[in-house]
Parts: sequence; structure tokens; C-alpha cells
Amino acid sequence: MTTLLCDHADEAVAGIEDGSTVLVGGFGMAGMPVDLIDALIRQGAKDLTVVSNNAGNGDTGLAALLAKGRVRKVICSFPRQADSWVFDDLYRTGRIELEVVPQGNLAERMRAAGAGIGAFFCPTGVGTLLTEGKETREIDGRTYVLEYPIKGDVALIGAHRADRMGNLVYRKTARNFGPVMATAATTVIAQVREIVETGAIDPETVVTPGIYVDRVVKEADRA
Amino acid sequence: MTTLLCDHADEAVAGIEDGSTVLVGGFGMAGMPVDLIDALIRQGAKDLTVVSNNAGNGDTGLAALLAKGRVRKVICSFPRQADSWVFDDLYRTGRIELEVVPQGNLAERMRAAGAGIGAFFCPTGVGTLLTEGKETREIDGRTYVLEYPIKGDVALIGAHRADRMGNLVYRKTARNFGPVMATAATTVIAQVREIVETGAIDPETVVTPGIYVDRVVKEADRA
Amino acid sequence: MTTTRVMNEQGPLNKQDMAALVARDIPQGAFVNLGIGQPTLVADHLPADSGVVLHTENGMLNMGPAAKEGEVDPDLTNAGKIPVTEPAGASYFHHADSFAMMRGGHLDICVMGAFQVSATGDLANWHTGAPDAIPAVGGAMDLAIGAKKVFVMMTLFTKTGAPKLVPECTYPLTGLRCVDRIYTDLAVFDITPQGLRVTQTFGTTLDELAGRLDVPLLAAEA
Amino acid sequence: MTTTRVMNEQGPLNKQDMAALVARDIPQGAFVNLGIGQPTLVADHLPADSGVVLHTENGMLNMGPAAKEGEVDPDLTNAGKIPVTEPAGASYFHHADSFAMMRGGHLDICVMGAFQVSATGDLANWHTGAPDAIPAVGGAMDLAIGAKKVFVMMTLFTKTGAPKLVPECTYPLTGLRCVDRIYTDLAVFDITPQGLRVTQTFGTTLDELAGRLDVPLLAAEA
Repeated sequence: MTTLLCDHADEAVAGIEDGSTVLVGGFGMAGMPVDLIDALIRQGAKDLTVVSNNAGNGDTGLAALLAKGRVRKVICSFPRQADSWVFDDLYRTGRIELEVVPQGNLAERMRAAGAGIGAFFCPTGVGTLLTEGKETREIDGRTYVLEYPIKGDVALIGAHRADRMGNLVYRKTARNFGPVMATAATTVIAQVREIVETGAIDPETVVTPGIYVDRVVKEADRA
Repeated sequence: MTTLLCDHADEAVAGIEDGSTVLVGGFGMAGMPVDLIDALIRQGAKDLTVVSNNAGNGDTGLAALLAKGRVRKVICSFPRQADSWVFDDLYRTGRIELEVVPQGNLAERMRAAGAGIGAFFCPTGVGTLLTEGKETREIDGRTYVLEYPIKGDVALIGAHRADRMGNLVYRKTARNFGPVMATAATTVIAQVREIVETGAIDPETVVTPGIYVDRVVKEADRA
Repeated sequence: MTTTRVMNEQGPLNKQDMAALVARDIPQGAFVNLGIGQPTLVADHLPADSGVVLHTENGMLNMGPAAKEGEVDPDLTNAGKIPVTEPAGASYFHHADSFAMMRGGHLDICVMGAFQVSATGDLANWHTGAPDAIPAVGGAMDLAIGAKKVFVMMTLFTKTGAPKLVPECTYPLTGLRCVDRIYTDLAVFDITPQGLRVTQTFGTTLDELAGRLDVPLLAAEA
Repeated sequence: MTTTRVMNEQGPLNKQDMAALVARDIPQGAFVNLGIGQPTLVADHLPADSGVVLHTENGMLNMGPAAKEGEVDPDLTNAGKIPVTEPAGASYFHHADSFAMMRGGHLDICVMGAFQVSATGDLANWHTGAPDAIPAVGGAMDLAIGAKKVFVMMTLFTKTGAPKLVPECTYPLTGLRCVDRIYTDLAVFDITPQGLRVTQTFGTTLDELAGRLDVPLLAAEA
């Protein structure tokens, strides 16, 4: 249905429920929906499952959400970083669950959720700890593991520009997980740097068509 | 490896072997690689399996390739059209094999080939003639059919513009199967309207990165 | 649902009336795929301010009306290969992305023609089953299982008077239990968990229909 | 394969020498992913006219060198989150497309570090197996099985002198039978159907290596 243009990030994240699975875009700071994460912290939803490439850095953003005890489980490819002390502490003290997923499987499992694929045979991680106990099958002489979709209740993504129909373009490697997560969640919320009139984005260059985008908010000016 | 810029379509299709599986882009005339099909007819490869949305129209292009008896089998979603008399006759007289695949499965099976997916559970066609005998599975209360990749030896695609590294952009709905087929074949041959200097295509707008494109030829001027 | 007001509610509807009826049931801002043939007429009946966004499976969202003379661009067609136009806010994508959008349940409604629909919503619209027919499915099976709601538009009876709304399809199936609503020249039917419900009739009655169809019918809810 | 000429072929190679050695084995025009850490040094040793195109899994082909001061763009980083630059002919794509490119076998070579490699090419480079370690894999498993050729760069022995080229990996695996060639400070090894072949040595000999490693070694082909 029609994309809602929100005046503030708090309006954009309204209604996210306790227990939701939240897909959070970004790779490092590129594409990270900082305003939306801060708004989610204010909004207060808890018992969340967060799906993102990393598990928070420093004390802000995702790390701050984790520090407030709102996250039950993290599904990510790379939680351990030089400045992931918030996650590290929660994990080591048994206060957060972790599912480590190879980065490409993380992307492909969300793509499957968005594309209506029930499951897929994937060659990544065969014979490793990360696929232990999963169904395997040999196809044309190669071994594959059966992987299932990861679907979000909500996706929080960062993009560069939106038009008033919610069509999105990204910028450089800040594109990363945004377009895939936008297909994989029931409610997709995008923070953008700029909202332009419909028609101002060349239809050939739209990366995420507005059909995938439920709410858009312009990011706050930074000092 | 480095994309080869060809002077003529005959050079572009050189070396296509008898028995090859050839993916042919286009939906109607939009995106149809007319010069490359004509060159393939001149080149002479036979016993081909052609994968395309349709099975030829009128007496030119794919229909002409079929009429010359070069095609053993067609894999497509929609062979029967008002002007598909060449295919119709070959089929009714048992001189060509046909595998009808739902249009989305055709695209997704080629996407799987290009993405290294061994097979996938797909909801399309469950309980119909087109999935008879295929493995099914219930996942989360829905029934899916296991579908396998369609890989090409060669893809012939039409695009709008290439740079000298083989990066491609398409135009409007002529994009259709081109980008997917480009990922799914060992040798990818693109006919374009224009070859521009590297750097002249905005990196944000590249649809098919040059890594997928082996040979490029500028299409012949039409009278 | 808005109350429909159709030109000749008195008698059997013609194609344009049926298209108008469907158009009035499409909510503001819905994302819709109109199948090839009769369903494309629905577009002509959508109000200019409907905000309805049309999807065409050959890779476009927010497809515009058919191209007029002088507007034809061979690179821009609908799924029926008819030249169309590009309004502001359109976007293009390749076939795998287009069908991912469909299969992934992102379209609100698709409207299709049919040879037969069963009382439980099985759809048959791709193959007559004739032994000499060349099978050709296009995107019909993908559409049938992909959209959140599947609307069928068809006459209720064949030219020879055989019902097209049947206990079980005898033609080869396009999809199982996928149809939500059937618009016909004589009535509109909702396929509900309770059964087949007649929500409107045109120049006929529930009793009359019950006599001509071999399927149990429920009356519209009060 | 071009003959390599490395600065100190006499002694153990340092990191830059190993990177130069790898760079010289990358064919003209190859599509290459350089793993985070030591493998990124390889880029500095590719000749300007190599035509080699670098892939970064966070969604870019034809990635340029690290950004210098004044060139930093927070929207443009490599997989190690280090700011990089955009040369002519670059392209961007999302994560699913990026890993489809990798998993689909479209990259010619990926170069990775390793904790251990087995004689049959099993790779262990993501997890030390320490019970208190927080597991983190990133794109390592995808890279290991995706590229046409996987090159490993590592020292041949740990700081405590334990061989990293082993009969069986004792660390958790990244991928099975995926490594094609191992560049170390003391020798280069090809993993072939016949076994582990030593193709070059630096300041050591095949016999010496055979005495320090618990894996059968084949001599370079004449």
C-alpha cells in the first residue's frame, strides 16, 4: 500500500511490537539506519531478534539497543569486532543468544524470504560447525546444505534518496543489505538523506521499488 | 576475464558448439538479440537446446533458427503464439522437444544457476501438470516443489549500452531476462546499441557488471 | 469495500461492466497485476486519483496506459507485448526480481481470466486439456500463487452453457486453492472458509444460480 | 604462470614479498577478491596495467585503492570497512547479488589468510576453536567455496613453531577441499589431485620442509 512519509523517526518506528524480528541494514556505518535505531530505543520494543551483519559497535546504535537489554537474539555474520564490547559482555554472560550465519547465507536467506522461496540448497559452510545438523544433499556431485528463509517483522534500512512513492536509491557500498532486507520484512522503514518529488528519480536507476517500502523518514541533520 | 569487444556479430558467436544450451534473452522484441541470433544461424551450430521465454515468432530470428532444424529442444514459458507457426509445426510433427516452465521459474532457475544454488523449493505450479513427478515438500504449512538450476553454455542477450569493460545497462522493459541470463551461462555474448568509454556509465546504474559479459558487439544499423 | 454501482445491474454484465466492478473493489494505493486479455480493461476504470500501481511481470512497476500513436517505444511493453507508457514514479527490474516480487507475496491483487474455477478456489486458465494443444503457461502459475488476493474475471457459463464455476476443475490446473473472488457477468462470488458466497447478482437470483450450478452457494452476509 | 622474481628469494619471505608473489600469479584481467588483512597487500603489487578487477563482498566490482586523506567517503568502504575509492568502470550491487556473484563461481581467484590448511585443501581460518571465543565468520565460508581458485597466504609455522600445513585441520573448518594454492614465507604449495606439490622454496629445501611438516610433499614438476 501507499508509502507513508513520516515527519520524525519516532513516527516511523511506531508500533514495533515486543518479540519482533528486526532486520537492520548497514555494513559498518555505511547504510546504517542510525536515526531509526535510536528511535527504536526510545520506542521501547523488547525481546527482539535482530538480524544484521554485525552486533553493534562502541556504545551507540545497535550496541545501545543491546545494552538496554531489548534484544533476545542476534543473527549475524560477524559479531566479534574490536569495539563490540557490549555484545561480547552480554554473550559471555549468557544474556543474549547468537546465531552466526555466513554473510552470503544471511543475504540469500533474506532474499529467499522476500522471493517466496521455501528453502534452498546452498554450498556454503558444508562440513563446518555452522551447518551441523542441517539437511544435506548431493546434487550433480557437489554437497549442499538446506537453508531456510529469514523473514523480518520489520526492516530498518538506510538509503540515499526516496521519492514520494517510496522508490529508493542507495549510494556506493552503502547499498549493501538494504535492498534485500526491504524485500524480506512485513513492515519496511527507510531513513533517507533526501525525499524528492515523484518523477525526480530515473526509473532505470531505482534499486528498491516503492512496493517494498512502508514508511520513509528523512534523516536528522547532523551537527 | 576481460570482455572482448567484437567488430561483428559473427565474431561474437564464434565457437558455439553443437549440442550447446543457449539462453536467448528478450520478451517479444524487447531485448531480443536479433543480430546474434542471425549470426548463430550463419555460424551453424546444431542440436541446440534453446532457453527463452517464447519459441520464435514469424519466420525470422529464433523461428528461423528452428526452421533450419538446429534446435533439438526448447525450454520456455510460452511457445504458443499467434505467429509461432514454425515451432507449432515442428512440435506437432514430433521434430522438437518442449519443456514448458512457468515464467517465474524460468527466471529463478537461471538465477539459481548463476548464484550457485543447487536447487530450491518453489511454490509455483504445485499440483499442476508442470510439476508432475517432481519432489515436493511442505514447509511451514505450504507445499513447495523442488526446482533445479538451468545453466547455459552460452547466453545471447540484448542490452542498451556497454562500456569497454562490458558493464551493461538496459532500457525500460527490454531489461527482462538479460541480467539473469548473463549470470547463468559460461559464455555471455551481448549485443548493444552503443559502446561507450569506460567511466561513461554511472557505477550506480550498472545492471550487469562486466564480470558476467564475455563478448560485446554493437548491433548493426537498421535501414 | 465500496458499494458498487454498475451500469446495467439489471442484466448480465458486459466486459466493461465487469472491469468497472473489479476496479471499484481495488483499494486506494494497491499494487495490482492485471493479467493479459480481459483483465487489462480494469485499468481503464480506475479513477485517476486511485493511487493504484500496476505491475507488469516483464519488469515494471507503475506501468502507464497503452501507448498512443507517436508514443510507441519498442523497449516498453506490457506482458501482452503491447506498447505502454512510463508515468512518474515508475521503476524497472529484471525478470527474476519481477517474479520474486510476485512470488514473495508483495502484490496486493492480481486479476486473471479463467476457463474454470472450482468451489474451493482451484484455478484452470492455461490449458484446455485438448490433446493437440501446445501447452503454454507464461506467468499464469506464478501469478496464481503469488498475489495476496487473486480475483478472477470470467463469464459464468461457456458459450454452450456449461458452468465455469465447478465442483472440481476438469481442465488442467494453474494453481490450487488460490482464487479469492470471482467476478462474472451474472454474479460475484467470494471463496471463503465457509464456502462459496454470492455477494452480488446481476439480473438473476441466488436460487436461480443455485439451480444452474453444481456447487453449494451461500447467501451474502446481511 | 609467469616466473616469479622475489626480492629475497634467499630467505623467508616477508608479508610484502608474499603479496608480490601472489600478485605476479594473478593473470591479466582476472576478477579477484582479496580477503581482509594480509591479502589486501596484494593490491599494492598489481601492475597498473594488470587489468585485474577487484571485488569486495559488500557490493562493488572494480574497487579502487584505499582512500587518501581528503578522499574518504563514508558510503564507500571495502569489506574491512576501510574507505576505498571508485575507479572508472566500477559497479555497485546489493549483498545478495554480491554473494551470488561469489557463490556462483564468477570470481577467478580469492586470496585468504588461514590458521591451518590441510594437505587436501581443507581451510580453517575463522575460528580458533577456543571455548571462550565468540564465533564470527563474515564472508569467509562464502569466499572459500565460491571463487574458481582459492589462494591462501600465511606463514608456514605459528609463532611457537607448529606447522599450519597439516594432515587434518584441528581448528574448526571454513571449507572442505577448497584451497588450490598456499603461499607461505618458506614455500609455495599447489594442492593437486596427486597431492601437495612444492613449487617454490625460499631459503629452505624440499627435504628440509619434509622434515618439519607432517604431510607428504611432491617435488615441483620439471
